[in-house]
Amino acid sequence: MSALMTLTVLAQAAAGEVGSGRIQGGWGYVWVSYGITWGAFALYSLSLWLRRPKNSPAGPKE
Amino acid sequence: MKRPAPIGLFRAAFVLLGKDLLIEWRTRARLNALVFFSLSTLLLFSFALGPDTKLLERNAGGYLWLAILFASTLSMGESFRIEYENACLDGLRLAPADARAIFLAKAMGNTLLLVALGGLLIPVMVALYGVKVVLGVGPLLATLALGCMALAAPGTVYAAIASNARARDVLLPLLLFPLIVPALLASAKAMMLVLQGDPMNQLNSWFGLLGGFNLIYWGLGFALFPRVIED
Amino acid sequence: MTPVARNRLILVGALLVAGAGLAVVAFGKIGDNLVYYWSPAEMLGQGEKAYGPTIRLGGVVKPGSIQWNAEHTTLHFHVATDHTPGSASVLVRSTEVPPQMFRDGIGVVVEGTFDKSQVFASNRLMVNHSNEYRAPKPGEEPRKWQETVEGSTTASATGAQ
Amino acid sequence: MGKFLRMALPPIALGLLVTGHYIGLAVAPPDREMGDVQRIMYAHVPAVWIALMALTINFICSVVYLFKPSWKTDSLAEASAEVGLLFGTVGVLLGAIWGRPTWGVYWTWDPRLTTAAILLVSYMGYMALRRFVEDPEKRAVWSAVVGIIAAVDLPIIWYSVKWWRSLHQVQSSPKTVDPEMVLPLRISAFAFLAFMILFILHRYRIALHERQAEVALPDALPTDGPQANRTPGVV
Repeated sequence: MSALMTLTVLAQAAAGEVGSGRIQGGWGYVWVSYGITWGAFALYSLSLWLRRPKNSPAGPKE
Repeated sequence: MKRPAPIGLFRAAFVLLGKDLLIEWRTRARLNALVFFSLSTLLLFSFALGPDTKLLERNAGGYLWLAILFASTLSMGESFRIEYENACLDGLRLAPADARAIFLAKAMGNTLLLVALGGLLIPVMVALYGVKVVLGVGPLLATLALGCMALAAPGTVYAAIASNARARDVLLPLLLFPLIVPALLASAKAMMLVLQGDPMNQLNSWFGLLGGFNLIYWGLGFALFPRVIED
Repeated sequence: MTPVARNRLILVGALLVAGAGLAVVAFGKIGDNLVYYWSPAEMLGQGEKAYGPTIRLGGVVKPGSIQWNAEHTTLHFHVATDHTPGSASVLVRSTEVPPQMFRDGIGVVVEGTFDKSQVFASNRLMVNHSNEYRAPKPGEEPRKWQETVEGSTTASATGAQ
Repeated sequence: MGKFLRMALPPIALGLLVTGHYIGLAVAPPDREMGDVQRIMYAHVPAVWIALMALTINFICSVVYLFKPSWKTDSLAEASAEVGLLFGTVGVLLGAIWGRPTWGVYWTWDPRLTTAAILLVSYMGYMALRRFVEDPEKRAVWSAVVGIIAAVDLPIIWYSVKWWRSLHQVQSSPKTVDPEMVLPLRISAFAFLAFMILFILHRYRIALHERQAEVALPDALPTDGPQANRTPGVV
């Protein structure tokens, strides 16, 4: 969610540049990208952990 | 008692197609509903976009295919719903006919219905949006037939699945729409070229693409359909 | 032929048909004609038929042709078919802000319309990057590359920061 | 084996990811033309590779299931589709972000991007189908059919940049990428691969467990929960 907000902020910033130069690359784009990646991995791990088989004989680990 | 010889695949398919067309002809309920539904879709496009005639004219091909697509989800779901009622599908499967014959019959029936629908819609569209058929009737009908075939084959497989599942009205578009995007794109582009002229000589390439997708869809549907309706 | 063998044969035949379809999509020479963008030579070759409809034009920016007016936010440049000096080119008037990599000689795709005045009016400009990724050569400083490219751009780019 | 994988894989995957992304973000040089933005490559490219790989696994499972039905194959198909969808979504999002500073647009309908979008919605439909069908056997057969049909898009995505003139560049090879950039890309790819195996493994266990709960006979279960009064085989 926060990644999404950062993205909208970025989009607005980019839109504000119209007429005042070029679209600039930079670390902002990189951090948003890596944030999305790591966040997706973390959230998916969390969802797997929440959905873990409950009463399995293998035991509720991880 | 002599066991009846299994009838050939294509004969069985045509017998079943005849049965479906007869039902359709006797009631004409489905086609009537579809025509009114897609006519109102076409009208809604022109209302939603406002009075910009130029815009309507330029995008007419796309709107026509969207109207046909929306109508097709209704019609294909219905084509299996009538079979599931009173367990008619079980009867069909017990008959000495191949499940693949059912696929061919249903897919051909749906194609014919959609082509008929398109044939009724095009004159209305010509009047409503003010378009001209620049390339003539031949390419127009070819586009219509190829596009409807590409919609009908995957639609038949997915309708057989969806009409037996929970939330079937949501499921069919959900499965079908992404799959037929390439075919829809090709049909819409080809239709626009037919309506507006073909400056870059692209029509045959779009036909080739449509033909390729038709081969994929019909081949896969034909091979996989027996597994879909088995128990 | 037993029914099982016959069914297998039909199955194989159907899958072959599907495979043939994929082959048609892949190798049917469709890609040569249904392109995402046209080159200037192809577009000019169509003559008057290219006037009017929205098309995408792709090529390389002709070296030395960029005219960038930051105050009026218009950008003029020539798109050439390829890097050879004499290749066909089209004058493009763009209202879009170019991305940072936009410079002489780079691949671009512009979306817009062409008309009798032989100017391609574009409202969408995309830079086509190659699949090459290289470290900067000694002495190159990619983070400050803008300053080395073009005077008028530099002023506006640094001014925006 | 399974136990070893479960114990050893998380630290391996995490270690590879940290190494690969550290080298990619801090050690590798920026690109001559794109500058630092090019570093998105070390997440975008592996994500898409792994997504295609996971969905290929899904395709194989779908085919195998139709010839030889088994709950294990079905569970693996479900797991790989979900994980493939996750990686694919990440890959497409990152591609859009990368596209803004390099191409100038977040999105355009070029062949590569169009087919990638089709891929995502196709497998969303696949996952929805799995959720909407209650009879486990029908669900398995139908989703295998849908999985096979949806997989037609996979080769089209991969070759779209070669078959059609596209804005997206064609696949890079070690020849077109600086060696200093190949190293973090490789490590990240293996990290993503390890994560894929990890995710699929755990998702597979969940799916298999669900299947077993669904198809178990009522009297084989402890009498808790609603499964006990569910009649198997009734649609």
